[in-house]
Amino acid sequence: MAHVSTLIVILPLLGYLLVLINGSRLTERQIGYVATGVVGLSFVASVVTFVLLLHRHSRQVTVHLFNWIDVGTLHVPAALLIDPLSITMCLFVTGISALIHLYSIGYMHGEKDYKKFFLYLNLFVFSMLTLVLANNLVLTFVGWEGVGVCSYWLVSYYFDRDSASSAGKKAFIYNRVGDVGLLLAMFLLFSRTGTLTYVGVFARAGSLSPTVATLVVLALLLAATGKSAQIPLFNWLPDAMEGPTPVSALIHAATMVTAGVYLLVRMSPVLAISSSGRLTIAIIGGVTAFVAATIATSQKDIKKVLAFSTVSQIGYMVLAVGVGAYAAAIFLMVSHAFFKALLFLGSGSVIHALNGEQDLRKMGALQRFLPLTFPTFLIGWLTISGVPPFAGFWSKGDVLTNVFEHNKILWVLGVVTAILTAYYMSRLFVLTFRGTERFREVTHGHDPHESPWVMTLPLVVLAVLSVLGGLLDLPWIHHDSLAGFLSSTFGYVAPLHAQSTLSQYGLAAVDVAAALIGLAAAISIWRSRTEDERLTPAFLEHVWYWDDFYDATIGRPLEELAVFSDVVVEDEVIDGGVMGLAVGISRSAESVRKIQSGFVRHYALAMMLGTAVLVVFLVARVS
Amino acid sequence: MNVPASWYLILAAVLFGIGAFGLLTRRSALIMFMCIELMLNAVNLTFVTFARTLSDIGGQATVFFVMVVAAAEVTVGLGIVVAVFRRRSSTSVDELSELKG
Amino acid sequence: MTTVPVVSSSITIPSIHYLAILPVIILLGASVVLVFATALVRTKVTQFVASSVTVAASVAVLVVTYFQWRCLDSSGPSTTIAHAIVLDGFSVVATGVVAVSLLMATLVAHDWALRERIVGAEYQILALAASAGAVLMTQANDLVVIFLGLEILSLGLYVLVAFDRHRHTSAEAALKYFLLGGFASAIFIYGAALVYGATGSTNLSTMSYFLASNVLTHPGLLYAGFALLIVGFSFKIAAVPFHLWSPDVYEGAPTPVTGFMASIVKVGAFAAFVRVLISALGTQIDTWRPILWVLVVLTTVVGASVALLQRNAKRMLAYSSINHAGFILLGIWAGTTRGVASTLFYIVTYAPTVVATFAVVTLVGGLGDENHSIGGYRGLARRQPWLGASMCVLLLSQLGAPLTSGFYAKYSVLASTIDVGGSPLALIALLSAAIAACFYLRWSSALYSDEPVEATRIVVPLSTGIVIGVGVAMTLVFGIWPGPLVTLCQHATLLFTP
Amino acid sequence: MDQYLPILGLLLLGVLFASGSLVASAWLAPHKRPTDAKLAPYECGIVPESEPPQRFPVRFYLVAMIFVIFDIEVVFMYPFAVVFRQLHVFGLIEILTFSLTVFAALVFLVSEGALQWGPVKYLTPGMPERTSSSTIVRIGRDDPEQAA
Repeated sequence: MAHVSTLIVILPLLGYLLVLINGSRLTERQIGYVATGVVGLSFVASVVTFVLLLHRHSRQVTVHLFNWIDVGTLHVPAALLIDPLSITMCLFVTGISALIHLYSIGYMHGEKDYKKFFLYLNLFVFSMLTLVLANNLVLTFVGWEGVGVCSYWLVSYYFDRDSASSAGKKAFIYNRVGDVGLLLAMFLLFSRTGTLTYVGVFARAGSLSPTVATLVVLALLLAATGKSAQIPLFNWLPDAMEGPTPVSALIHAATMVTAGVYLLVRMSPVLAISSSGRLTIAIIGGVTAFVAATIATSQKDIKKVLAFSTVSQIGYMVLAVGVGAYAAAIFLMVSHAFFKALLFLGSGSVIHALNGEQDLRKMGALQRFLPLTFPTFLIGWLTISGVPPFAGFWSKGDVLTNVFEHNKILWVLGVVTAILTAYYMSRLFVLTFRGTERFREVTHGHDPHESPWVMTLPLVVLAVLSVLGGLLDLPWIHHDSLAGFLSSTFGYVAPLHAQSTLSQYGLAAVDVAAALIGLAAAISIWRSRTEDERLTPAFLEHVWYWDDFYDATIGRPLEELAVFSDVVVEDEVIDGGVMGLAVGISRSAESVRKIQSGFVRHYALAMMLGTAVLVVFLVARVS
Repeated sequence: MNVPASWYLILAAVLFGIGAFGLLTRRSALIMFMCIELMLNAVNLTFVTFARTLSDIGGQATVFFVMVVAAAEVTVGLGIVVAVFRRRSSTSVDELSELKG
Repeated sequence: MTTVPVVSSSITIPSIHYLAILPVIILLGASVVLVFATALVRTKVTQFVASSVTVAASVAVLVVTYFQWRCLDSSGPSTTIAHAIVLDGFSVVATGVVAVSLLMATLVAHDWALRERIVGAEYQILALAASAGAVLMTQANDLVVIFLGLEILSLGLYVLVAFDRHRHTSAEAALKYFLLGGFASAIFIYGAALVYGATGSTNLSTMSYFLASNVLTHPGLLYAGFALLIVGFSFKIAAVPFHLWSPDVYEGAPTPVTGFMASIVKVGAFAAFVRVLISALGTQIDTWRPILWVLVVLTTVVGASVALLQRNAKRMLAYSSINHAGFILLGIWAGTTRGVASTLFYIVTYAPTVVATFAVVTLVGGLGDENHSIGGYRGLARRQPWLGASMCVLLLSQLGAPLTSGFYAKYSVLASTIDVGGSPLALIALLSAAIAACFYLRWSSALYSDEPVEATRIVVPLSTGIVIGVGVAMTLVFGIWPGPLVTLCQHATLLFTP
Repeated sequence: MDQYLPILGLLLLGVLFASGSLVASAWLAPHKRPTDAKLAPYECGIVPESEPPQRFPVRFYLVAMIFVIFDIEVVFMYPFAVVFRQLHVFGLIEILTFSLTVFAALVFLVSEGALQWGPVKYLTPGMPERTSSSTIVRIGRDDPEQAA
């Protein structure tokens, strides 16, 4: 088991190295297949590990690789923690990564930096798996930074476009702000518990005072808001759509952005101690879900809509974490990975067909031309809208049920968000596939064509998964499904008040109603129009003027400070000081250097003087 | 007649000092060698004296090693002087100051 | 005067633990074999044969150190030959470092000798003998044995420094080194004699026992003695103000010899220094600490700041090594187990780095070994990315940049200093490192300068290439993953017997 | 402690005198360095291109060096001779090893030609085959490789 689980992590790295070293000798196709193959094998290894874990009595295995850091009392091993949570993450991360790698072979065909793309992608998978499988926070942090930097590279993939390179920088900087949170949490935990391994921290979590626990939770939340694009650090994600679409699907929808949620779930025993911390998490999640959903209703770019939708869905997950429904959060994470990857890849297929056009206003009536993309996208649309019996209905329902028990206000917010979700997705769907043809200008009059099989195969697989994903965790078999499997890894699950079956059905009915209201509204409104100023207010289109707010409150003052530092501090204070110091050192060094005259007798004299001083000093001590 | 051990020690110290003094003041590499030899022999005298006051054979045995080391140093040193002299035709160390700074 | 009875009735031959002295036997044996071969074989012994023998000897020593370590694990540290030689973790690790330095330096010198058309096995004979001296120093448990090791090491190096007959600076450097070295040796052994007089023994264990169980009413003799011992060691490790020989000698010596000397002398001298100060004079820590304090301050600051003014690569590295010596002294100053472990770690990581650095300098020096201005490095990394990047890594390691072994080495000595309340000292050392960073960075950025410079492509011969590669690899591996080596060094000091 | 004061005194004296003389020479010496013309052996005439050769009997030094080393090595024979019966076989092996090492040095010296009197021969580095013996043989025989 140790070997197999090590393989999960090593294989993508191996692929990376293979392509790195042999890249110039391999053809484009070979590079693609090597990169896809290793991730596929990694998925197989995950499955094997999963099966082995199922048959074990103790479902928590630490695979020690080597001692990494031994400094004083800090002992950080490079070790993997295999438990239900990490293996669940592994399964869907490797699985979806393999599909998206396959898709990329077709999508990226003919790109200039084809090799670079797969290098980064493999490195990303390696980092993500490190993040997920690490048995301590430091190693998780390595993975955390690894996925961050891969995301940066991939967002700026078309770095000769200004917008892409600045989007990359934006993503990186927002993430850095979040990283501070993770570091702070690590420092706090280490100073209080003296260890950074998860098992060790959890064992001593009970000794943390509520204040410290709350601080840790807030720091972790900061980290999560950065990586998972939550308020207040959410606006990097839409810009990150500058990257190639497979990247958006893999990193900015399915895997990396859920890392924040994973971290919070992973640290659930610490979360358990701080109820105020959890409430903060829930509020952040709920508000993000709502705000992002409102913004998504007014975007004109197909990928931007999906990006805000991702933010909104992750908001749901964070909300679930906040109310202690960890299993529900993971359930939504997995099913979201299926349908959001599907939607992104579907949109990628559309964009591919339209020669790179992303504007919803220039699409329409594509149903006829994309015989495979259309039905799969349809499934994705229904799933995310929460129409039964697709996966989205079950997972979102699970979250909302849990929220209902804890906080009615947040539940109302969640339901409103659900309506909005159904609304903006339907708008997207209708504008893309129905209505009138508006794309002729982009395609120069030609008919759009369906994508090759490497691109459509992942679509089909993901569509099937979206349909059947609900089976993972049906409400009436919680204990024998995902939730039961995972429950051992959560130190604490918020107590469930036994709910009557009736109220459960009632809640489900509300969910269905919300989905249908949204669908109906969007279809009736957008069937006949493509633009409407009233329905897409500038306030929403400009993301609540969030960027402008940051620009005015943080960006400008910082820039002024930077100018001041550059002109005054740097030139006069620092340069002056350093130069002064340097000149001083050089002068005194010059005089020392004079002793180095080249004459042996001077050297001997210096030695003799030194000896004499030493002897006199010591003899003086005696008397 | 019984000469106190301290006299020997003082003699050794004086010899050592003369050696060190010579090393600092003489210019000829050969004489500087001799000074080093003188210092080593002063050490030998010290060792022997202490060996006697402590009634310990170890100090005397050490003298053998020091002597051999001194001889080996002379040999190597002379070799180097010869190498230098072949180029410079002088054994004055003051002319060797190309390496400095 | 009555005659001293020299003949006792019976002599008990001290027991000899051959495994302990096997490294010295191998190195000296290989040296003697090469002497015979040179003398008896009618044709000159080729460089290939001589280097092979040397490499084989150093590999053999490495294998022996492995068995020594095993032996230590099973039966613990021990002394042998009337307690004159000690076999403990510290000596084993230091011996291993000497062997690695010899191995790497020999490979560099091999290509250098072929380039400079040097015939005969003299270089290898002397290098082997000098290494034997260094190993002896690491194992010595007696001042006289330390002195012998020191002399064997130094005598070999004096000749090696003079090895380049085409440059007269080589002979000049050798004469300077020899005169000052002889002076320092005399001071050292005089110190040993005075300590002998004060404590009644030259054996370190006996001395330590004596000092622990007796209170000296007149410690003047002892203090004068160990002041002189400290001077002797300070000369060897080039601590300011006893450092003046080192820049001249580093510059004058043939470059591979400089690299060899920089690593091996540091290993031997520091190992013996640690043993004398910590295990023999550990009880006198309050007396020698202030001395070391001053030495560290002078050594780090002077080394770093004078290096700023240098334009010659070898001279600059000489001052840089003076700066490093100051850092290594920090670990001894701390005087704790952790300090000793960090000293050992510093030595272990510094030795291969410096050999590899001088390997690059040897290549850049070109035929005649004279092209050593820093200007010669401009744009090296643009012309030859691998060579330039290697040099850059090696320099950054000496600077103490994170992810290189130099970082952890510096960190651990500073940490052990702060542990025992030496924050001001650590701060001064850090400041010196900041000064030193200037010239390391200047040099590294010169490597990547894109000014067009007319330069011929440097051919990297195989074995020198291997040495550079290994040096860089060790620098990076121990930098990214210092754990095992740290554990080894700590383990080595656990076995360290006072 | 009093008895060591002379050491200190002498050390200080040495330091003072040495530094004093250096300082004094710097102060008192005429600051004008002799010009090249003044240093030249002849005030007029041809400028000598190289220093006049001095007598420096290298061979003398060489033999002196060799003598010193062998002379001193023998010092170890005396203590050995005194107690060799008590040392038994171990002592014999020990002294044989020692002798062998010293002998190696001697053989080396002989092979380098250090003990040959006669005209000094310069071994030119870079041309290993061209020693006097090989040169002589090459004149006498046609096959230098075989001779070497």
